[in-house]
Amino acid sequence: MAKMISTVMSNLTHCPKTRLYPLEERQLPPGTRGQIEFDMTKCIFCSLCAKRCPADAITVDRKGKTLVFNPFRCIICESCLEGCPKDAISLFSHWRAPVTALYEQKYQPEPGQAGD
Amino acid sequence: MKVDTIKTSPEAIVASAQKYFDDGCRLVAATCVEEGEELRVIYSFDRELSLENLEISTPREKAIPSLTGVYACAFLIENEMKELFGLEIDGLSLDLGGRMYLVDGAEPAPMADHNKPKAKEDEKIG
Amino acid sequence: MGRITAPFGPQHPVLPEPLHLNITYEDEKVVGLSPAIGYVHRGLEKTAEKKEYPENVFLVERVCGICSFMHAMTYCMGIEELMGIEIPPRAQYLRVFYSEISRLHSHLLWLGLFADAFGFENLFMQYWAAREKILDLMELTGGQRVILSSCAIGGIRRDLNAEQIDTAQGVLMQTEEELKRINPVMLNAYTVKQRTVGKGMLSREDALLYGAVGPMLRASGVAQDLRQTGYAAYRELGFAPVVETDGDSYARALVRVRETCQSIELARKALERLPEGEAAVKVKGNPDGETMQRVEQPRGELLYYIKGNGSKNLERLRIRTPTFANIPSLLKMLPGCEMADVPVIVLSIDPCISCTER
Amino acid sequence: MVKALMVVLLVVIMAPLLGGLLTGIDRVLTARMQGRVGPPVLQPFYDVLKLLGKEALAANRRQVAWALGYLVLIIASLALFCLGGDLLIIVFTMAFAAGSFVLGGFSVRSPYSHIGSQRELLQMLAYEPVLILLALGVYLQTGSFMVKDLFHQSQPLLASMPLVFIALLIVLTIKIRKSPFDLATSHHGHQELVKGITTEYSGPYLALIEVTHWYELVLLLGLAAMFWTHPLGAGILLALAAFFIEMVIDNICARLTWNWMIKFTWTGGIILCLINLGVIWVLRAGGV
Repeated sequence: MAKMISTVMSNLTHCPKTRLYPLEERQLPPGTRGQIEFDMTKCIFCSLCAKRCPADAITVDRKGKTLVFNPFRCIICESCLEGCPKDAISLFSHWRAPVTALYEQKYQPEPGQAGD
Repeated sequence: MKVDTIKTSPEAIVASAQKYFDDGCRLVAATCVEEGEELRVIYSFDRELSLENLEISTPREKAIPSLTGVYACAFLIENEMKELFGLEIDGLSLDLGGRMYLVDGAEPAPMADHNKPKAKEDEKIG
Repeated sequence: MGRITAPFGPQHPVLPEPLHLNITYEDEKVVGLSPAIGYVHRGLEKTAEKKEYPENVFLVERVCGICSFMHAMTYCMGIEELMGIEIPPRAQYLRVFYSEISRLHSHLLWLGLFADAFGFENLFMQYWAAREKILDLMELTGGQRVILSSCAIGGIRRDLNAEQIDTAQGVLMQTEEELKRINPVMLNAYTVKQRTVGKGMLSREDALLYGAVGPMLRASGVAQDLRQTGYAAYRELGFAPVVETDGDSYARALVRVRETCQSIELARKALERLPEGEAAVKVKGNPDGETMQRVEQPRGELLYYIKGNGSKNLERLRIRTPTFANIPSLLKMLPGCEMADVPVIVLSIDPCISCTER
Repeated sequence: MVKALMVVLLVVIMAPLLGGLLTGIDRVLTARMQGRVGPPVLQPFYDVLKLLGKEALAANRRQVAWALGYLVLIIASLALFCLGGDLLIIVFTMAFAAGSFVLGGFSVRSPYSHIGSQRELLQMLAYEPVLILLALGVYLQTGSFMVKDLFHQSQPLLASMPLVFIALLIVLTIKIRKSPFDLATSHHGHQELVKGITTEYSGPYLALIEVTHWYELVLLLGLAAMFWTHPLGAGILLALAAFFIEMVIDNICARLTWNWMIKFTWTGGIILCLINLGVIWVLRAGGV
């Protein structure tokens, strides 16, 4: 009981341990698996990422040279990163605002690069 | 590689389990595996941290006796096998009536259609 | 007072998991109950047969959010045995490290929830504040707070560098200090003892009869902890299980409190003795044959049965989670107890219904 | 007469504002004691405003009637208190108010509500004797049950009735629903009873109950302030100190069971009161 009173008092006189989410941003450690991003200048549409994705979040159209990524299926396991032969996929970890509708991200080769 | 098991018959399983119980062993799990037309049930017992397995094979239609008389905890495991594989079990102490995982109108024995041709399965999903 | 039937769950404030108990009370005493689960059955065992075996690592991680690393590890151990892969010693030690911080975070989570179950909100907050540090450590080392995804077939995907090891040692030491401040409240406070001592008795015989596992079994006086079998690097690190003999809710809390201290010690030892070298080996081929793997999870013994057929897909994957084994003992303990003790007793088995239903 | 009406009007308007503010402060301080940031101080008002904006759905009409009865009776006892009325009548009006609340809980069919109501009854059983002994003590000390006569005292009541004050702290813990006695509604915890006696109230009716709790809080703190009437500022400080002690107790205790509560209040609370009253009686007999 006495231990608890001292805990209560020290909490009362110190800063709270929680923070006001999402008003205060948290510093994420390097290497946090946040979300993935495709670099279309490097992508060769080999579809290895789609093959390795356990959640089937990536679909690659090899002929049409398009890549569709569904961020809501993605489980951020890094499998695609490891599978990519051209290092075209990278991680980033910004805070993503909540959304009210699902969407897919379409990637197409940058103009003039046409997936060399 | 195979799991070490002692093969026995469905008729003798209760007596063998009783022996394990008398030795102070714990019932860890029962695993149902479908092999062709037969269902294989592996009962795992823990004896001082080593695993000992009893194995029985039974045609799907034939009921096997329940272990609930020996190990009270077996009812949950047996209900699960019954529901997911359609294995008939005699003498369950608490029968959840196929409503442990499944809901009304669900396809019976969802785990059991394992050996059906792949194409048919894809059709069902689509 | 007459008989009253009140549901406990499937949505109940004390247990945000879909366990449904229909409890009949007479003068606030439990006289009858009927259980129902199955609200979140996801058919993961079946899904695993359709995915390729390396993808299943991420699938089994999602059997349970709290002990996700250990699910992945058990699965990987099974596949490695089937394919005859010898993983490097560094990976063995890292697996111990990740297992122990997972256990630590799971136990701290439980201790908090347990405090909440008997209405001690402040203690709940203190434990969760301590747990937050461990989650940050997991994010630093594995990349995410809960689902680590750091285990892979053949070893560990993310090796630790010297700086991370230093930080981890520091965090673990801090947590140890923090727990020295909080634990005595859980163990000695008068009001807490009033609510836990003698509640939910499970004798040694009943524990075996009802197939209890993990801290439940150890609180009833059975010295059984699968880490004694020495998987991963536990053999080299030395290990003795924590045992209590009273078999009540207090004994279970005590077992878990002592295990948190033990986990900190083991995790630190694993980091200290971390061998140099690679953390993973390349994997080729497909698993064939069948195997059974058992691992000690925070909640108790976990069993994986894996059967492969030489192709990329498995033929059968069976997961027996610890809560599944502890539910029969829960049904044994509840009748005859007071209404106020129901949440305490339900919590004392550390229920994880989502694991149970896979 | 006009002056009395003015006082009543003031009480009806000011008490909930004060009560809500105190509740807000309670929530912030409790959060800080737990190491959290906590809600804004005005959060209780936001909550009630939001509840008022919801659809008015009641399980049945009796339930609403009992909730209104609870509110009216609490306001009546508070008004009586502020007018310096008879302490015994105040205590009994409070008991009636609580009775109305209990009947509201019984008027619906939810098992949680029923169990909560039963527990509320047990709580009344536990604290009513202490309140009556408190009134008796005031009579022994001042020769009158009237609250206004306390203001003629030269010496604060706390000096002669310290043990009764401690017993009042126990009553406060029960009445403002703090651990270890938060049994009937599970105000913070919700663990066993979901929301106990108030489970079946929603929207504006729940807001009504909330506001009634604010009135009740002011009344209870008024009872604590009564122990130091001269100057009144000291009494208010005393009441606030009592409120702070309640918060600390809430944060260092687990919730206990109803059997423990009865045992504790009947042995601890009542014995404290009786000893104190005995001492007063002996002193007065010796003095006379």
